[in-house]
Amino acid sequence: MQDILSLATANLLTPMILCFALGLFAALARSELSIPEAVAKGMSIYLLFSIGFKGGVAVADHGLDATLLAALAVGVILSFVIPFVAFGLLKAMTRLSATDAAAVAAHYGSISIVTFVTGSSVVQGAGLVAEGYMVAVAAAMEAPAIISALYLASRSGGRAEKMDADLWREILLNGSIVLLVGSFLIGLVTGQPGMARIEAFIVAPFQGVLCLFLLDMGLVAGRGMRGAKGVMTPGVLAFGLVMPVVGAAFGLAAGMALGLSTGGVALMMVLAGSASYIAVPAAMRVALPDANPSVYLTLSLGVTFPFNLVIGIPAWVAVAQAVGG
Amino acid sequence: MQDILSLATANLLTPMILCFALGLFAALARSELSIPEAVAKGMSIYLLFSIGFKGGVAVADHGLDATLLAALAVGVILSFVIPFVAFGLLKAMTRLSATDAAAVAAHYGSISIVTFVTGSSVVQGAGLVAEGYMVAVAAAMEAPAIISALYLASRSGGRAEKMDADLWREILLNGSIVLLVGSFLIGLVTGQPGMARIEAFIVAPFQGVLCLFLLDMGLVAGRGMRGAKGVMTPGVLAFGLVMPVVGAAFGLAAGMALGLSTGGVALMMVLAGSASYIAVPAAMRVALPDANPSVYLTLSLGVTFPFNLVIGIPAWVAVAQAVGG
Amino acid sequence: MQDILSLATANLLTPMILCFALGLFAALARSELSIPEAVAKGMSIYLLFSIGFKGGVAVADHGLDATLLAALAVGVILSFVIPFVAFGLLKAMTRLSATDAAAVAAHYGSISIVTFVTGSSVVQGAGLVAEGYMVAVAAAMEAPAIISALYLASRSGGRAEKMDADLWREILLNGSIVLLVGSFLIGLVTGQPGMARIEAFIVAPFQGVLCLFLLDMGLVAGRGMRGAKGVMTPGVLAFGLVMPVVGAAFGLAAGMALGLSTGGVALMMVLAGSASYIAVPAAMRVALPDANPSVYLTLSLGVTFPFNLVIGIPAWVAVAQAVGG
Amino acid sequence: MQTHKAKRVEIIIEAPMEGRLTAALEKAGVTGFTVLPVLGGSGRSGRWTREGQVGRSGMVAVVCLVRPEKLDTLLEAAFTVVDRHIGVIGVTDAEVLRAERF
Amino acid sequence: MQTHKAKRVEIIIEAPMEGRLTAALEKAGVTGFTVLPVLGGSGRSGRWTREGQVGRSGMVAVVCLVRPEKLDTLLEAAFTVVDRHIGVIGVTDAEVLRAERF
Amino acid sequence: MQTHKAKRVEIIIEAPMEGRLTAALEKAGVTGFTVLPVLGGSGRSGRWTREGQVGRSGMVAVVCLVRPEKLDTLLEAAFTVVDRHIGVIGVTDAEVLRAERF
Ligand SMILES: Nc1ncnc2c1ncn2[C@@H]1O[C@H](COP(=O)(O)O)[C@@H](O)[C@H]1O
Ligand SMILES: Nc1ncnc2c1ncn2[C@@H]1O[C@H](COP(=O)(O)O)[C@@H](O)[C@H]1O
Ligand SMILES: Nc1ncnc2c1ncn2[C@@H]1O[C@H](COP(=O)(O)O)[C@@H](O)[C@H]1O
Ligand code: NA
Ligand code: NA
Ligand code: NA
Repeated sequence: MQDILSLATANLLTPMILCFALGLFAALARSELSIPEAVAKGMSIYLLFSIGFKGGVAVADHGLDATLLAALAVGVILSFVIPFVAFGLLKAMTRLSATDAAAVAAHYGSISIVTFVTGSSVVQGAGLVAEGYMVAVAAAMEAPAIISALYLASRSGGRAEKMDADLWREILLNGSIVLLVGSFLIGLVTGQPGMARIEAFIVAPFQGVLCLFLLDMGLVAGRGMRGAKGVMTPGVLAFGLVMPVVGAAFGLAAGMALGLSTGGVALMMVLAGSASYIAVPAAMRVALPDANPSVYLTLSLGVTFPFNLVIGIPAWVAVAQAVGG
Repeated sequence: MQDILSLATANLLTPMILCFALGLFAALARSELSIPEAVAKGMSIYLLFSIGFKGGVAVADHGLDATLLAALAVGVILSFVIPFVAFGLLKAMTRLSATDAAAVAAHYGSISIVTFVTGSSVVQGAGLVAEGYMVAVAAAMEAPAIISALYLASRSGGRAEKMDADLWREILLNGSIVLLVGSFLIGLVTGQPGMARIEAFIVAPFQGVLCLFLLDMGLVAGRGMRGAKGVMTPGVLAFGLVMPVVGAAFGLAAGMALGLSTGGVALMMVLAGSASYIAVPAAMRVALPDANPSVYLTLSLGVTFPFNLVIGIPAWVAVAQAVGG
Repeated sequence: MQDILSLATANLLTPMILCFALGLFAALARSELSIPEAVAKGMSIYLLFSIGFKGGVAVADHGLDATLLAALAVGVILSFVIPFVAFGLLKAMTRLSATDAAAVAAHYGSISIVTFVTGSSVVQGAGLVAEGYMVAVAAAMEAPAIISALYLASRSGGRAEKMDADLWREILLNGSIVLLVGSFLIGLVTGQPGMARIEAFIVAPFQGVLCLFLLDMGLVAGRGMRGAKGVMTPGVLAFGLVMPVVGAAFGLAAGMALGLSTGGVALMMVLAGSASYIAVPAAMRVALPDANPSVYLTLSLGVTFPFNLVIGIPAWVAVAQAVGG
Repeated sequence: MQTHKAKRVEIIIEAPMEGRLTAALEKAGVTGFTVLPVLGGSGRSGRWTREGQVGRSGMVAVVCLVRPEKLDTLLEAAFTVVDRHIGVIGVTDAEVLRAERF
Repeated sequence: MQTHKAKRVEIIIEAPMEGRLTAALEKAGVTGFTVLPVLGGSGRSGRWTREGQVGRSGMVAVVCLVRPEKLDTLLEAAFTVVDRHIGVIGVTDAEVLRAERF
Repeated sequence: MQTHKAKRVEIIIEAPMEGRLTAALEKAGVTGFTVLPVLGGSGRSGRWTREGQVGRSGMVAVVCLVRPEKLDTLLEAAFTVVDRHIGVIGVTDAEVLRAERF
């Protein structure tokens, strides 16, 4: 425990976390500092491409591990199951309507790619090497939670839109899944020779880009917080802090059952403990329009994301090391 | 022939080509993956600046070659002449109206800077060194084809707008010509000391940026293809595959007549065999508004650009090596 | 003097200055070359973050200098005082109204961050090391001049809006101040370990990004010049060339009184001799809406900025070396 | 110049619904429309700005010029999509130059 | 479909004044508005384009649909802010679908 | 507040023609206009979106508020430019606050 705390404190003083804090501060102080939307989107494309490609090259280097398929299957199951847990907790801890609770549950079953990217960077900084295919697991965990949530909503009498072909395509081919899986495959096919060509672009500047990107995340999270007065009851807030721990526990169990490396277990915890704030909100607006976006966006982006960044990720890495080492 | 095929196959498995393929796939599968327009334009500015500057530094290093002026003159002549060939082929192979045929012909007389940038990267990857002033030749080849096309259109009774001073300025000072020639001159003036200052920016990350840029080109080309049903008759499609070969043959003859290096001959083939999709379409909208933009954009971007990327460039490099080596 | 001239001439042939010149040329020739607003803003965020962070790391390395507070105080005083000098000169040299003169004076009391960034790069290129906290001095000099200008305007009967809390917040927490001070503090806290993580992003590509950014500044300055016919009387133009010299003289005196290093004196001259063109114009539109924006924008961006880039900065560095060496 | 009566319909809608709206318009026989970007706004669901958004969220404005007799079909098609979603529909009288185009 | 009379007010204003304008609108009881980006324009203060700008400058368009009886309050609130600044205000008759929202 | 009758003209035109359109407007004595960005649209020439574009293509919307008596001059000037090009022109009745500005 002492170790975990000191590790978390060390993590607080990295440029990445401090950039996020700067963004939060600027937004809460109502500074007009802002990063253009196009630039933020450009940085997220860079980060996804880079992490996908590096994962693919890692798999090309070490050969296809027999656990890849098992890990994908476990990831999909986690994404299906976690919304039920989250829904139960929400019903117990908050007064959210069933529709709102279902929408929130979808976010926690799915994953946050930026949390995953930051987690990968911390895992690597701790001298660990995770399975390269974890990026594919991340992609696989994005969508299933949405189905569970729609089931939960309609079971409770909510008016979920029916899932038409368009919605399926939007969810399964959303930009980050396609980019992540695509660059993973490109890395897998081109391997080290491909890496040699573009290494100077995707490896060296990575952490610096992540800093500026987290600055923007801080700005967005802070602006979201400012606009969310009234939505955040103590129960809702508590859920946003408890749920990532619960999710990470599921991730820990799954990672150990799969026999992943220490780094892999840490990333599985990061994934299971993170909450989506891009793919799922857009899907909820289409499929569950009566759910209040302020609730799920504030929870996911304003509570759980900062929690994971500052406390969760370093803690999960420490736990994985304690358990695995 | 065997060699050319195996070279082309090797080229297929580079991150660049696979990124283009990923973009094509995403667009055709109607994924919402997209690269913000501003970021794509920013990357194209980076690529043009980098390639122009490197060309200028190369000329500063090796001294002004006596063939520079000859190469410029030959480039201008090719750009004037190729539209007549293209127009003839179009009349023979397709049922396009004279106005549409003239507009298409303008695109094939002019050049595609992105094809040139990719070609330079492949030439360099093959261990060849091309004349640095080829970037100036590329700039010189952008505009003359437009004049030939307007002549062809009005000779066939088409209603071409008269070329007023504004249009001339727009064509001759279009962004990519100014940036390419300007950065070429800056590289020429500052030489190696200038290069030392900005090398870490313009050399090392180049291929990585090109990958993301080609991902966007794939998305744009794919979306263009999806919108072009009905326009693409077999004749039109065949033209889009035959014309780059014809153009490259002209480029081969010109490059050998000029006595260019092997790399220079390859780039001359790449230029002559490529079709514009930025400068010329905009000029056509102003000067030949009755021509159907779907026809020329789909041909240039959806047929000839992918052909050159995947088959043309590696083939021209191999041909230049076979002939020159 | 001879030395100063030859230094200035050497400075002219760097990629940075030539990129600025290319932008100017393209704009004056009405080329449609342009850098997307979002990309330009992205580059300026990168430059500010990088220079702030490096300043913080430098302070972390050398320990907090006793002169830091003194330098901040002197910077604030300069920013308060210079507008009075500028206002006096404007009244003597031009026929501008009191309101216009006050607005212009605010710009010259404040500072231009881009001039400072370029100055830092030239100082470093001359082998000098400036105090890392100069970035904090730069931030401190942005706002005080606005107060002096509003005082000048209302004293002369101009209708200045009253400075409400919103306006104060906008000025004191404007984007560049927050980013500069924030990244300075992040650099200070994380020191060399932080630098090691993001060095490849913020150090190596810096000069290259600055080149493209100055290309955009040239485009913007040139477009501003084109739209400013009629505003630029000889008197106004002369002020734009004389005032940076006057400001730099104040900076020289201040820097020597503080006992700054040679590099620090040069940067103090750069700051005092530069004129704001982002923060102050926006504040003037709110607080002094009757002042003509063409006058102050053209002066600051179209006259003084190019003067400083081409002549001022190298001259101030040479003067600081002559005086300090 | 001779002009013809038309209606100008302006629909402000969540970006994730844009594709569904334009598909519904096309299905209702409306072939002409223009999509404009939106920076921010305020309504019953509160204030939002593009800066406070991540991902695909945000809104767009869709403008249609139609013949007056097509207005009702258009409004019904649009309303089906907008109904349960955040957004507004406004209609103004307008005139257009080339009636055959609408 | 049944529609209700409304007014559409379009205000083109300098970007640094946007926050002040929307605050004034909210203070005057106008809770619905949409902000659109502007690329450039021309007026008494001359021609400008976004490309020729640095920093926060530039303009935005604010569009409000309001009940006719609220128009005067809105115009007065807007006018106080726009008065000494660069910009224009235009009003058109409009119709909206769900009157209870305005 | 006192308002004055005006016309609001909205012209959707290809971006490469923007400079020619505004030049024609200025030549016709129209000094006030605003240019808005366009994300996509649909018309007789089919569907397009900004994402499917490279280079300078795409469209813009030009909005002019003019005195009613200037409308015809404006439409003629605009029509000369738009005529053979992709695009539409719509006109609505409007009111403005300070008539002397138009
Ligand atoms: N009265 C109005 N006038 C103009 N735009 C509005 C109005 N009401 C709502 N909007 C726009 O529609 C969006 C959603 O509105 P609402 O569904 O009321 O929250 C707002 O964010 C505004 O952009
Ligand atoms: N008559 C008009 N029609 C449309 N927009 C206008 C008009 N007059 C002014 N504007 C817009 O308002 C801005 C400022 O106008 P002004 O205050 O007249 O300089 C211009 O740059 C245009 O964007
Ligand atoms: N009826 C309409 N309402 C609104 N915008 C239109 C309409 N018709 C055409 N447009 C716009 O004008 C562009 C070109 O139209 P067109 O010349 O008909 O292909 C379209 O892409 C739309 O952006
Ligand atoms: Na999760
Ligand atoms: Na060609
Ligand atoms: Na100054």
